[in-house]
Amino acid sequence: MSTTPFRVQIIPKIKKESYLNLYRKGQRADERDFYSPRKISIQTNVLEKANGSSLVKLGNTQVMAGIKIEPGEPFFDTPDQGVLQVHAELVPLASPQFEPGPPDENSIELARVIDRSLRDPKAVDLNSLVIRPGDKVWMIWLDLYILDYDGNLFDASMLAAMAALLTAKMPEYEELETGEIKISKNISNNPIKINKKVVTVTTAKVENYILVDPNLDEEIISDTKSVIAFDEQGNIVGAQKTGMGSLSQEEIDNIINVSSSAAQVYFKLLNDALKSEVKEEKGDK
Amino acid sequence: MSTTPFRVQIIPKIKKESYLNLYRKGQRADERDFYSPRKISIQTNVLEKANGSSLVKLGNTQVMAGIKIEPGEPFFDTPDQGVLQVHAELVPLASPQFEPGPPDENSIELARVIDRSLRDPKAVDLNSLVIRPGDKVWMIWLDLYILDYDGNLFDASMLAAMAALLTAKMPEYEELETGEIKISKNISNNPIKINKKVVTVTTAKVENYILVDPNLDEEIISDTKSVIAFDEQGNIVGAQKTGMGSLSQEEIDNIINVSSSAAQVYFKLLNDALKSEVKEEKGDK
Amino acid sequence: MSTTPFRVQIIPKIKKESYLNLYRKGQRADERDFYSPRKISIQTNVLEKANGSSLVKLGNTQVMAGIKIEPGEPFFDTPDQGVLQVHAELVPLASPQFEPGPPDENSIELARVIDRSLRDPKAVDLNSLVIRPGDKVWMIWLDLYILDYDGNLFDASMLAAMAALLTAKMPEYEELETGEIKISKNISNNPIKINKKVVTVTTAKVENYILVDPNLDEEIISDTKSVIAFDEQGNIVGAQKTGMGSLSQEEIDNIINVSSSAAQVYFKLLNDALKSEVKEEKGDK
Amino acid sequence: MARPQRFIDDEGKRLDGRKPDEIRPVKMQVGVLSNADGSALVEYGLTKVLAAVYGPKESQKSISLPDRASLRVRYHMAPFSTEERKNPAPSRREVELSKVLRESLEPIVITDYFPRTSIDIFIEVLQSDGGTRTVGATAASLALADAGIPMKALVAGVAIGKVDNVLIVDLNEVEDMYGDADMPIVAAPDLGQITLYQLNGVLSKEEFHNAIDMAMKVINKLVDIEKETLRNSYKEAGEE
Amino acid sequence: MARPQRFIDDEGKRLDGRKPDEIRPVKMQVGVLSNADGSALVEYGLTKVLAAVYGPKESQKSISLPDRASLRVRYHMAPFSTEERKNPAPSRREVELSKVLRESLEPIVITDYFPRTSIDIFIEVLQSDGGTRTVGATAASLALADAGIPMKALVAGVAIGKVDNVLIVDLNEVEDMYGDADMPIVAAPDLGQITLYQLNGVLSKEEFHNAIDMAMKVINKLVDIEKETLRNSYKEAGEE
Amino acid sequence: MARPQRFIDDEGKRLDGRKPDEIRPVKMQVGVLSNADGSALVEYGLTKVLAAVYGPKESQKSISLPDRASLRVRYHMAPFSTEERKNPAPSRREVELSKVLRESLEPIVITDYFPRTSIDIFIEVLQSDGGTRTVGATAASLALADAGIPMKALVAGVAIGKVDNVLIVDLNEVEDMYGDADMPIVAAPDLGQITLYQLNGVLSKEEFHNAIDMAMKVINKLVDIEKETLRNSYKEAGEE
Repeated sequence: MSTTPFRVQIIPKIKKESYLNLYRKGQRADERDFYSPRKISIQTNVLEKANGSSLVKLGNTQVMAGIKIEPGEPFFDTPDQGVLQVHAELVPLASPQFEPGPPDENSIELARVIDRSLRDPKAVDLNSLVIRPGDKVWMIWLDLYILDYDGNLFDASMLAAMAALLTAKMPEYEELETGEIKISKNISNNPIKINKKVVTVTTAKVENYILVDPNLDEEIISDTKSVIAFDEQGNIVGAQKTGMGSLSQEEIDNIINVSSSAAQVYFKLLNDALKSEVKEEKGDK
Repeated sequence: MSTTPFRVQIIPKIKKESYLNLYRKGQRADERDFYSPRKISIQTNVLEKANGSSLVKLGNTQVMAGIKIEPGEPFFDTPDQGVLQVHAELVPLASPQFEPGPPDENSIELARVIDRSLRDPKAVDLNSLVIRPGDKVWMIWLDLYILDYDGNLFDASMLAAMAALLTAKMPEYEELETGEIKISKNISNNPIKINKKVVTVTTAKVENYILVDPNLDEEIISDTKSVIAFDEQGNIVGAQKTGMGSLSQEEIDNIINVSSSAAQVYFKLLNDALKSEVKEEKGDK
Repeated sequence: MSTTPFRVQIIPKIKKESYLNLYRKGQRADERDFYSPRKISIQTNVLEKANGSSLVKLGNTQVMAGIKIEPGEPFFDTPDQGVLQVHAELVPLASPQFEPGPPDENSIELARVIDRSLRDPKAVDLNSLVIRPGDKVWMIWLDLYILDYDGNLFDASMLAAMAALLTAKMPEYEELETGEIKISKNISNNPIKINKKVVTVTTAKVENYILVDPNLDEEIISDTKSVIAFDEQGNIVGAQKTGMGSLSQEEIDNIINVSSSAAQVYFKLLNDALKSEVKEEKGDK
Repeated sequence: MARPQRFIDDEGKRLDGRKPDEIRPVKMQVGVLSNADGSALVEYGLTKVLAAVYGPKESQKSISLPDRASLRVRYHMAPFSTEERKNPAPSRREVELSKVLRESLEPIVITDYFPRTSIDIFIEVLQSDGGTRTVGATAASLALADAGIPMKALVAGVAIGKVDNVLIVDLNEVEDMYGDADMPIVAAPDLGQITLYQLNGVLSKEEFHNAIDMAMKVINKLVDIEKETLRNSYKEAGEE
Repeated sequence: MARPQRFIDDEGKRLDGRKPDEIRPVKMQVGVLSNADGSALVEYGLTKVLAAVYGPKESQKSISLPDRASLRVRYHMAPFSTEERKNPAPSRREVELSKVLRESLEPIVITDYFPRTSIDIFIEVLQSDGGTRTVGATAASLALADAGIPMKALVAGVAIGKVDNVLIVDLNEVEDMYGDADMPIVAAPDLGQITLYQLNGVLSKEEFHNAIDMAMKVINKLVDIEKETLRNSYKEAGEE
Repeated sequence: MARPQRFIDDEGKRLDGRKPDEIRPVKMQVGVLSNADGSALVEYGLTKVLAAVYGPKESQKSISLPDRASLRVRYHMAPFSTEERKNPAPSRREVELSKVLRESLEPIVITDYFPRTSIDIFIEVLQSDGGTRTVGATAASLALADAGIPMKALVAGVAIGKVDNVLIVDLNEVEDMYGDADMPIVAAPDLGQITLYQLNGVLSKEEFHNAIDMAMKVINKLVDIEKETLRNSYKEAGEE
C-alpha cells in the first residue's frame, strides 16, 4: 500500500517563495546554476575486505557501495548468466526521516531503478560470470548504503555503484571433488567485466524550472522529479518519473536535453576518479 | 491470538428487531424463504491463461477461483500423491472491512474448511497427479479470490472451487535429460481427475430461526453459523460451527436436514453450469 | 532496535526502601540469606514423547525444557559435528509482561547465553552426533519454555537444559536405500553424550548488595545483574552482564566468588535429581 | 507412525485397550501457575495442555468493546509437543484453532459484566497425542473458573472418530491420523449447548447425529470431573 | 514462452497481427462491484485488471494530512494472474508499482477538497499479458470517476516498446519480455500532462521523444473510450 | 579463513606482529555526518564502525518514560561488512548486541535531564575484522559526546582473548574465531565502572580477573584518544 507521504511545512511556504524568487533571477540557494551538480567526491576501495567498494559524496549526500561476490545458482531461465543483485538501504543514521525496518517503497524504488539501468543496457557482462553453465555462477551482491541524506539519492547511488563495480576484484576459487566451489582467496587481481558505464541524472521540476541534482530542500519544494539514465554514447538506458506531480511533453524533452549534458559531467568525474584511484576530493562547488 | 471482532452497531438493534418481525411471519428482508439461496451465477473459464477458473456470484457476493498447475515435490509421507493447495484472499477491494496484509483468521478458516471438505472425501484424485513417484508430482494451486463481500463466503467459494476444478485442464510437459519437468504447453485437453463433487451449505441461526445462505446483514445479526459440506450422495463430508454462539443438539439436527436439501439446489446449479459451460445467469431471486 | 524498558513503579520506591532496610540487616524479604537460591525442584522425563524433557521450579519461576532429535545437515564449516539449537520462548501465560509474537531481545539473549555456555565448554559432544560426515548429522533442538516468571530465568533455564540433556535418549534409525535417514523408533536407550555439566549463577546488584538468585521483585529494584556460567571444576565457561547498570572491578571479583559457591549448590541439586530420577521436591526454602 | 491393520480387535477393544466409548485416563489440576489469574493443566492420556487466564483488564483501545469484554485466545503448540519439532511461529492450523476455541468460549463467559476490558486465554499444548483442541477447551474452561471469571456454565471437549466403521470417543494420534473421521466437539451440558463442532472426514447423517450423542455423554462426565477438581481446589484453599 | 525469431513480419504486422501503432481490443466496464464506492474492469487483450475505490473517508491519524486527502494505492497481482503461480505477499515489484501508480493518480485527484481523509484505490491484476500497470492506471481512473471523486481530468496508460528496431504500442507479454525496450506511460490528455513514465531498455533520444508522441495518440483514444463508458453507465443508471 | 597452527610465535608476537597487550592501530573521527546530531567513525585495524546519534527528541508515547529519556540503540552490520554477504534483516546476534550495547550506554548518559524524550543511537558496522561490538561502544560514546548529550563519562570497549594459553587484547577475526576465549568489555575509566562484559569461552577465575585488568588498561588509553579527538574537533570548530 503506497500512501501519500507526510511532510508538511518542513520547508515553510515562505521559503519556497524565496527559492522561487532566486530561480526567477536564474540562481539557486547554494549558488549553483540550474544545470550543475553539487561538489562531488568519489573514493574507491574504501573497504579492504569487500570485493569492491566506494564512497560517494554529492554535496552532503553520502552513499557507500559495497560488493560481495559469491558462488551461487543461476536463474532457471538464464543458465548461462551470472546474477547481479542490487539492494539499497536507507540506513536510519542517514536521516531523521529514515526508520529501521524492512526496505520501504523509497529504498525499493531506488534499488530497482539502479538495477534496471545496469541490467537493460547490459552494463555488467553477466555471461562472463559463469563457473559451470546451468549449475554454478557468480552472484554479485551490490549493496547501496545511504549514510547521509541531503537529496538526490539516485545519482549518488549510481555513481557509487559504477565506481565499485569498475574497481571490484573477482575472488579466486577451486572446485572441490564434491563439485562444491570453494573460495581460495577473497580478492584476486581480476576485475568484473563491465560492458559499459552508466550514470543517472536526476532533475527536479519546481513550477516551470528544471534543476539538475536537487538537494533535499529543492526536492521538498519540487513538483516532481525525473531520473534519466545514460550510457557514454548518449543513449537513454532507463528513466523514471518519481514524485507526485506531472510533466508536459515539452518539459520532458527539455529534461532529456539538460540531463544528457549533465551526464557528461558525471562521466568525467567518474573517469577521473578511476584514473587516479586515489582518495581525493573532486569537482567544484 | 484470536480476538472478539469489533462490529458494533453496523446494524442497529432496531434493524435486528425488524428482521426478527419478518422472520416471525416466515419472511426474509430480501423476500426469500428461509431455506433458499440467493440468485446464483456460475461462470467458468473466465481466465484464458490459468489452468482453470470460475467466477461465482451469490447475490452480491463475488468469488473468483483460479487454478495453476505446476510440477513440484510430493510430501514426504505421501510420495504417491499430488498436492492440492487451497488459499483464500479477502482482497481489500471486496469490502471496507478487509485490510491489505497477510491472511487473517477469517481467510485462513475459509481456506482450511474448503480444503478439508475437498480433501477428506478425496474429491480430487491426488493419485492421478504423480509424474515420478516420490520425486515429481503435480501441485494444484487453487486460489479463492473474494471480490465482493455480501455474506456467505463459504458456499460461494466452494462453488467457485468446484466449478474451476471441474473445468480445469492439465498442462502438457516433457522430461528433460536432467530429469527436470518442463511444461511444453500450459493448457492441454486433459481435465483434472475429480472423484466426487462437493458443496457446502451455510446456515445462520438468528434466535430460533435457521436461514440458508445468509447475506451480510443476516450474518451480522446472527448468533452463529454452521457450514456443512455434502457430496452428491448426501454424506456429510465436512462441518464447521463458525461465529460466537452455540447450538442445541436439536438445532444441529435441524440444520443438517435443511442444509442437505439446499445442497441439492447447489448441485443442480453447478451441474447446469457445467453442462452449458456458457456464461449466463442462473438461479432464482 | 533495543529500547529502554518501561516498568515504572511496578515496585514503588517505598518498597525498594523497605527491601534495602532488610539488606542492611543482612536479610531478604523471603527470608533467604544473600547467597542462597530459592527452593528448587527438578523433574525429568516429564514428557513421554519428547527425546528429553524436564520441569524446573526455582521458587515460583517454572521452566520446561523439551528436546527433539532429528536428522539434518551439518553446517558447511563443521562437517564432522552435529548441531545443537537452543531456543527460548517467554510464553505469554507465564507473565502479564509477556506478549505473543516472535522472540524479543530478552528471549533471544536468554537462549544465546544458554547456548554459548553449553557450546564454548563443549558440554555436548557434537562429534558423537554424526551419521554420515558432511552429509547427515543429528540436530538437537533444545527448547526452553518459560511457564511462570518470578525472576532469574537464566539459572532455571540452564538447570532445565542440563537436566533434559542428561536424561535425553537418542532416536533409533535406519538408512533407506535412497540414503534418507528414517527414524525407526523415536526413543532408544542411548543417551546423548555429554562432556561436562554446566550451571549458571545469576546475581543481582542492589546498591552495594549482591544477591544470588533474585526473584522478580529483586530484579526490578536491582541496578544490574550478572550471569556467570561454571563447569564442575570451577572454570568460568560463560558470563554476561545484563540490565542497565554498571559494576566496579571489585564487585565483579566478589560476584565471581559468590557465584562460584552457589554453583556448587546447583550442581548438587542437579546431581541428586539425576540420581533419583524420580519426581520429588528438593532444596530448602 | 504406521497405519495399523485394524483399529478394533475381535473383542471390540481399541489399540490401546479401550472400548469404543471409553475416554483415556483424565487428569485435571488447577492453580498450577502463580502469575496467571487462573490456570489449569489437563491430560487425556498422553495429551497434556496447560491453560492460563489473565483478566479482565483494561483493553487496548483498538479492541475495546463498549458493551462487553473481548476475549483474546491463543492456542499454541510447544515446539517439543509434536512428532517433529514444531516451528514456534503460529501455523495456519493454530490460527484457525485459536478462532474456533475463542468462539467455543464466548458463549459461556458472562462478558457484559466487564465492558471495555479484555480477558486473555492462553492454551499451550505441551504434548500432543490427539485431541489437543478439545483438551484445550477443557483446560480453558477450568482456568476461567479458577480465575473467578463469571461463567454461565463450564464446557469440556472431546473428539469423536470413526474407525473400522465404528464410532469411537477421544481419538489418540493414530486413530486421528488414520481413522475415517475426526469430529471435535465442545459443549456446556448444563446449558444443553454445543459451542464448537467441526468434522474432518465423512459421516452419514445418522452417524453425525450419533456422534454428537456420544460426545454429549462423555462431555457430561468431563464437566463432572471439572467440578470435582474445582471443589477440591476450593477445599485446599480453605484448608490453608 | 520462447523468444520469437522476428517480432514484425514482412507486411509490417506483429505476432498477433497488429500494426505497430495498434492497441489490443479494449474493454471497459464500470460499477462491477457492489461494496466499493467506485469500480472498473478494464481489459487490453488478455490483460484484465479490476480497480476499486473507497473514500474519501476519515484518515487514520498517522497518515492524515491537514490540507488534502491522502491517496493509498495498492497494485496487486492475483496468484493465478501470472505464468507461474504468484506468492500473494507483495513483491518488491508490486511495492514499486504501487508507488508510481499512486504518483500517477495524485495529479488528477482534487485532493484539497477533502483534508484529513483518505481515498483508497485497489488495483487487482486478474490476468497478466503485458502492460498491467498501464491497464491498472486506466482502471483506477475509471473507478475514481465511478466513485464520484472530483478529478481534474481522466488518465489512461499504455506501454510503448521497441522490437526489430520499430516502436510499437501496447506490448503483450512476449513483446515485453523479449523486446528491446518497455516504456509505460500514463497521461491526462485533457491537461497535456504525463503523470507516469518509466523506461526499461535502451532508446535514443529521438526514439524516446517519438515513443511519448505515440503514447499520447493512443492515450487520447483510450480516454475517449473511458468517457464513453462513463456516459453509458450514467445513462443506464438514469434508465433504471 | 583457516585455523593457524600457532597464534603466538617464539618472540611472543601475534600473527599480525602485535604483542599480547597491544591494540591495533586506532583511528577516531567525529562529525562525519551532516544530518545526525552527533556522529563518529572509529577503526581498530580493519574493523570500521560508524555511529550516529539523534536526539533528545519527543518520544513516541509507547516508549515515553516519565522520569528520564529512553535510549534506543541499534547495532547493525552492513551487508558487505562480513566474510559472506549478510542478509540486512536483523539477526538474533544483532538483536542481542543491540541490547547489551544499550545497557552499556545507559549508565553514562544523564537521562534524567530529558524526561519523555528518546535518544537514538545507530551503530553501523561497515567492515568487520573482530571486535565490532567494542568498537561500536567506542564510536557510540564519541557520537554521544559529539551530539552534546550530557554524559557522566566516556566509555570505550575492547575484547580480551586467550590463545595458546596467553591472554591477548583486541582480538582480530582469526583470533576471535579460533581462540579459546573472547571477552568483550566496555568501561568508563573515569567512573571506575564496567558497563558491559560478556565471556564466550573458558577461563579460570584468575584469568577472568586478569582479563578485566588488561582491558581496563587499554580502555584507559582508548578513552584518552576519544578525549583528544573531541578536543581537536572543538578546536577545528573554533577555528572555522
